Amino acid sequence: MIPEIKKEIISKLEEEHILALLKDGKRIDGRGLFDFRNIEILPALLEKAEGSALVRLGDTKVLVGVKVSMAKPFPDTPNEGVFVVNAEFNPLASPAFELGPPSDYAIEVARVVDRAIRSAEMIKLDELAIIPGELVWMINIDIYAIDDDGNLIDASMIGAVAALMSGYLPKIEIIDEEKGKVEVISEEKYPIPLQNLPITFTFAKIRDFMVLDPNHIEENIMDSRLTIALNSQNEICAIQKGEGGGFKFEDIQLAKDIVLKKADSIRNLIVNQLAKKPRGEEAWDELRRL
Amino acid sequence: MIPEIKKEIISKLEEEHILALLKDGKRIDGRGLFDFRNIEILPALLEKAEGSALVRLGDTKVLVGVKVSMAKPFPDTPNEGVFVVNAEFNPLASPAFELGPPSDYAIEVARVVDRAIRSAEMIKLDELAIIPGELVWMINIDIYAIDDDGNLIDASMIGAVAALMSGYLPKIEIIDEEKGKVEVISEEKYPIPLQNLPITFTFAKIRDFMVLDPNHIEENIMDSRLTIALNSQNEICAIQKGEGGGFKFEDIQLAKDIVLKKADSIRNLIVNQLAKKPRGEEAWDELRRL
Amino acid sequence: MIPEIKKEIISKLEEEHILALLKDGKRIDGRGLFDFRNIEILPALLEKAEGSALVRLGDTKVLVGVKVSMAKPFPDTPNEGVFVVNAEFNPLASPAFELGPPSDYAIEVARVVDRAIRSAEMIKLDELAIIPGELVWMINIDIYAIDDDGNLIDASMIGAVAALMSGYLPKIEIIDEEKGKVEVISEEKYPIPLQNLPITFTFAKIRDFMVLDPNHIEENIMDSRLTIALNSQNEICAIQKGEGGGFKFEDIQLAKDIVLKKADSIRNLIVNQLAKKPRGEEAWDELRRL
Amino acid sequence: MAIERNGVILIDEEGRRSDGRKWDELRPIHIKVGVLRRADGSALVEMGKTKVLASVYGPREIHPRHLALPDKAILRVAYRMATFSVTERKKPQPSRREIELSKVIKEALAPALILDEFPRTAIEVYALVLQADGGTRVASINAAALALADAGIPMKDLVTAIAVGRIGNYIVVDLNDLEDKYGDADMPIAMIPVTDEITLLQMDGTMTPEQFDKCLEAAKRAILEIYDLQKEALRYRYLQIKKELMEEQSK
Amino acid sequence: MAIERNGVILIDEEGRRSDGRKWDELRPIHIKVGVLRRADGSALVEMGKTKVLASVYGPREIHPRHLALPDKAILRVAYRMATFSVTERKKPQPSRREIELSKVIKEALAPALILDEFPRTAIEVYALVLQADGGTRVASINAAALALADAGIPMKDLVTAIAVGRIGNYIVVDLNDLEDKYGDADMPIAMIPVTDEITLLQMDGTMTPEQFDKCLEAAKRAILEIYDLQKEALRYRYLQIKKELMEEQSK
Amino acid sequence: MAIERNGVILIDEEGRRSDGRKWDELRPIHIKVGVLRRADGSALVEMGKTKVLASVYGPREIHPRHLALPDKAILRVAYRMATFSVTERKKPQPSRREIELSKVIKEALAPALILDEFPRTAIEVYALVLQADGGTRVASINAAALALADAGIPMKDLVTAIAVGRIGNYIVVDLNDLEDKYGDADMPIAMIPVTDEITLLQMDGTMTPEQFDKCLEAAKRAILEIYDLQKEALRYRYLQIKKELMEEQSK
Repeated sequence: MIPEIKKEIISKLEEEHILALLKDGKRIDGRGLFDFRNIEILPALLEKAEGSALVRLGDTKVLVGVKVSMAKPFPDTPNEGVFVVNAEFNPLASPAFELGPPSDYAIEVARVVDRAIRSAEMIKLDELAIIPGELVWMINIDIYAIDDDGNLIDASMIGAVAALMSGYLPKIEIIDEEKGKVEVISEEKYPIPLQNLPITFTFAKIRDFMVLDPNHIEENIMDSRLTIALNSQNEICAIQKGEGGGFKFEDIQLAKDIVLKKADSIRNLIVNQLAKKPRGEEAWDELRRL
Repeated sequence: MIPEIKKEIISKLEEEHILALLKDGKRIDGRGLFDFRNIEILPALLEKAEGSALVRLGDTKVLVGVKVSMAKPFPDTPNEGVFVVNAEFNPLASPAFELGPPSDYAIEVARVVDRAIRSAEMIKLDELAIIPGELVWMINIDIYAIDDDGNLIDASMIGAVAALMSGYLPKIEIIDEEKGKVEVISEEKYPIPLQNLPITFTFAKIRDFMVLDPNHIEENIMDSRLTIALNSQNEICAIQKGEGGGFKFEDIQLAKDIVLKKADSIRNLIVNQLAKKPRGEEAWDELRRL
Repeated sequence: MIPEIKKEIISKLEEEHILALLKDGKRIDGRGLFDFRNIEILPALLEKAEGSALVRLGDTKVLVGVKVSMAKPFPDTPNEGVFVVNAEFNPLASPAFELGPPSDYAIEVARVVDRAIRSAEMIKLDELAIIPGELVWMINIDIYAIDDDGNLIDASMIGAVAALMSGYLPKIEIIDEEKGKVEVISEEKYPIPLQNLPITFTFAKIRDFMVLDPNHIEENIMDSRLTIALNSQNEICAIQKGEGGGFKFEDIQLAKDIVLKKADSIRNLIVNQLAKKPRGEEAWDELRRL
Repeated sequence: MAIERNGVILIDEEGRRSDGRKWDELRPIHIKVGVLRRADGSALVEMGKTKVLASVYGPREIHPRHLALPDKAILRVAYRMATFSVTERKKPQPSRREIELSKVIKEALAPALILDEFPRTAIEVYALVLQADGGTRVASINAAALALADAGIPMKDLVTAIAVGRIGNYIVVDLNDLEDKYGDADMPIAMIPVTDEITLLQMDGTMTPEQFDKCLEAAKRAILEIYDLQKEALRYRYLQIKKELMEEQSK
Repeated sequence: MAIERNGVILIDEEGRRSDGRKWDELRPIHIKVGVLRRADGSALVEMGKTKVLASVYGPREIHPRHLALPDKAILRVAYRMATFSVTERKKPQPSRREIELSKVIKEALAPALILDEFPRTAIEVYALVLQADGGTRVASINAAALALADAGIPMKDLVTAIAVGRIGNYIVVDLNDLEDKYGDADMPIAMIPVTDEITLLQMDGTMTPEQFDKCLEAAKRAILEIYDLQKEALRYRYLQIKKELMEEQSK
Repeated sequence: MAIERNGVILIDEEGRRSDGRKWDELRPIHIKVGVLRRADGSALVEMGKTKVLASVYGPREIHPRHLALPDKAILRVAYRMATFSVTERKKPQPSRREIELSKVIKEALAPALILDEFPRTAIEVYALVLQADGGTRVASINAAALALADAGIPMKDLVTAIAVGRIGNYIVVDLNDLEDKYGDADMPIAMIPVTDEITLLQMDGTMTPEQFDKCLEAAKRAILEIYDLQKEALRYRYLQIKKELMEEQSK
């Protein structure tokens, strides 16, 4: 059976303090109920990954790397590329994480990010065929939790889209179509073909209160979790309810309304940071100052 | 090291009661020492499996599915098909079963069923070649324990042969023998080529008594277990002694005699049920009434 | 996380006895500080392995088998054969060993042996190509600990080189270079192409004392371990420090000096034993007398 | 106008679905509680060709013990598909999908359970998909809730689940496999009918906010329909037990 | 009339087997007890070219502890083949065959052990096949029984095992690999000689009931032969220990 | 005379290395302590393009409990490479190399720790290589030692590590990936600077005894250089904490 996710023990006093604040519409870190923490993106900071991004969401940090390689297509989609999302939530990021195969939580987060990207058709998979039916690009999106101060889902989502948007494919030449031989023209590269920018919003329900972007103390006392993903057209492109509590219909309506209100600004923020932030070793200069 | 199979605790009183009955040649469920429980077979009840059977042996229930696919033959038998027997004894069926990789008990049962089918040459493997040396039919026989009220071996064996006998192969056309390309002609199908009908008989030894087809309470207090398989010619085609006790020579002679006496009627029962029972969704109608 | 290697409890008294002896330059088994225990090699004693050796180092016993097979080369070395060293330290050899995947200790030993063979370029990998780019010889060197009375590293190293030196490759004929088809000409064989003979020397540091070839009681109280490998030119070709203590610079210099002094005699001993020892079933005659 | 996806007509010109149903029509549902002898509780749920069997054990001892909680029982759920439940044989080892669904099914059931009556124990649910034709997770929830009730685990209420979705402009209820694969959105939902709480909510594909609202409404109606069938099956089970007990006493 | 299978002559015109033996002739058997220093008990058994080494540890503490039994020791057995014991390299991970054989070997040994003297402990047996030429499970049982005795585990008696089989109308004893692979039936048996109990019995291939009876008889004779060799090896081991002890005392 | 290996010029005619460094020149090193919020201690170490993040937890409870030691804490270390830290994607499952390096890194750190202050507990170190360009194990040791200090684990001193090696007749310090792969010898070393103890020493490739001595000397000099950077980073961290505390008090 799947083990329970370990929760840290939050003192009864601290819990009551948080609840008292919530009653006044306040949060322990001073935010409003539906404010995101500060979002900071350092894209393309890794040299050996074809795409990468370090995302800070408050004190939560996630590093996402994109690796591309050539692979056989799936038999039912012979002319489409393939992408795989994987999340590694290891002890680096939290005392609650363990070594070993991915926990059910890590698998859940990876699959939510995967579904949002897939439903939004963010990646133009049909432009990833190299030799139709024989060889296609395979894109591995690996999410590493670095510091879990809550809401790894949204941080992972931003990291995944930022890593894809900062990523590239190497230029290749087909040597022998029959035998499926190709050659990489090193140095030359072009962007990963993308057409949408899905984002997620994760809410925590704590007793009768809803908050957006919970930090890890809030996560420790939350009853349930709701993630809504929107594509660039502001259509809902993925939903995931998590944790062992429930939501009322009104909760979900409220969440939906907030999400629709905030989507454009978050999407702009991502695009702007990707445009203006330093890359490569210079990103590390910035990182050291953080 | 391999963990011990967990046995349930049967009260000392219940054990003494069973032993007292056995002394009078009686069993707790009213059967004679060498009676099988009621056998009920629902064949071909699953739509996505090429063969299937639900077997009830008293309250013991086993569901067996046969899936066929195309595979490369083994290098040493290039013109023969392949079959694999696998048993999943999961917590559905018994509080003693656990999640995870198959227990040594599940592996043992699968291998006994495999040996009986193989030794009896039930499946005509040489008729399963598609392109000799290149492509053959692979038959997966998967046994799921559904409710373990004892004697999973015989229930699994009946389930496996019934699923095979109710099963089919899709008709295929060879498109390109060189490249090993074939096409399935959907809708058209023909029976899996079979030539024998092996059956097993499992005995429990409880102190000085032998009983056939033990229920799970008897299994919990048995000292050892003996399974004898017979092919259609009533030759012995597999034997398996199990559990941590021993058998006397006379015990084995007795078991052999009983088996030879009962084989034909059990084999007839299987053939008859396969002939008369409803299939597909109608089988479920019957199942719901059980 | 990786579990600690279990150490046996050595009584405080025994430990003090060993330390008192060491102060006088003596060891519990009567050896001098830098003496190897008796080395005995029975090569080529296994019929189904292409190479094999049983090594006794005092009461430590290791059995190494070499299996050769044909495989695809690595893409970056298309014209070179491949070798893999694996160590199985199972409960046969020691109460401290457990079933299951290789422990970190077994992996460490296998990798040290691998590095010494690789750095010394013992195996002429470029002579192991069969069809360049398509098919090469793959050599599996499997080390089984049989009885761990200490210093499995040096015993494993001697076993690996002896098994390789006693080993052979079957003669093959290329049937179809295009399709990569070859045929084994049974009976005909030739030696594995080798060009060097690496050996290792393992020291234990116990408080302020250094000893060569520690037995298992010494290993149980040692603070740290140092292995130095030399190739036939008496160049250092691998080093491994192990266990949770440290070495002074002088310790390492001392070890280096001893190693350089002893290398030739150990190498001769291996060569001599390989030349004079019985093989096959006769090796077993000798083994039974040991 | 018919709606076609990947060469399959999902909605025909009369607005009928691939299996002839109307947009909000459920497949034939069969429910039987107490189908297994050895489990503490069990149920078989059939939603059309989707067939799921669930069993429950507990409250019982936990291994390893450090997973136990001092103030309540833990709930463990495993959702598995039989190797032969799908067209291509599934490998017996749990896939990432099965692991995720085990988690969300657990979290869909947990809010209905009163877990603090049995501290330091585990309640274990196992759901096996015998045949998959869309909606296996919601059928598993419907079966598991009944198996929990059958096992006598104290609950606020049952949990009831349904998948709704979108095909073009059509909202459809109780998706079959074809609709799940080729439709435009799929949204499984579970609720505790008596408290009106949503305990499972997932979605993939795309929906406008308006379509989403329609889906929620349609789901709620379907859930109440299924809830009645669940209660009926439970009542039948209790009558059966009562009959058996009376027969035993009269012996 | 010679008997040929897959191009191999298993029985020649004079009724001799592929390695020249008569139908009921054992291969040369070598047994040595106490061959390992670190194990609590050990034995090397060679039956022709089949060579097996067994070691025993215990009674000792069990991990994880909930596997312990309050009234007796548990027996754990692992049977493994060395990667190089067979023609094609075996992968080190245990195969299903190795897992099954570990189980039946355990159940063949258990009836001879007096396990209730050491409650809450484990007795662990490890058998490694160094070279496989048929009969590895029976050689493992013969070795393991001696290793248990060498470790001082209280036993009713040794356990002794042999494989018998059928080639055409011939009953053959102590099958080698060729006979095992191409013969018509293979039946490994283990007994506790002193109580006449059969503790392992497996079969594959086919036999008439009459052939089966003949096999049982032949097996029993062979087992008594091997039992004598086992006892002799144990006696030799005890003499050796006694000698060592006396040498130590005389120092 | 330039030195070329596999078509790569490792040492040019002026004795400069592939990245322009002199034989004993370190790459730019950046160290930051206390970079993670949730870990008890953490550090980021960059040695050129090699970037490693280390976190420390503990002392804390051990599971399973029988691994605990009655007289001291146990140290557990996991060294892992991010899948995207290397040119070809690494699979997430730990390789044999990662398991060996976890072991030797643990044994490099252990001698500096005072473990007997926390019996029955575990101190856990996790090092993740974000980008690999040679010297990942020594960067991991440098980072882990600082993370341990940051976590307040009592230590005799830091541990400091460097890789030295040989290219032809040149001894080179702080090897990059090219030098590691194509050079003639690679020797990672760790020391406790204050006690002059060597706690990690590995080597592959070949060296004469004289070259080995020169490597040791060069390593020692480099280690003292890095040690200063480590201490400076720790000092900076303490000032930062002090500042934060004062700011908090003045609120």
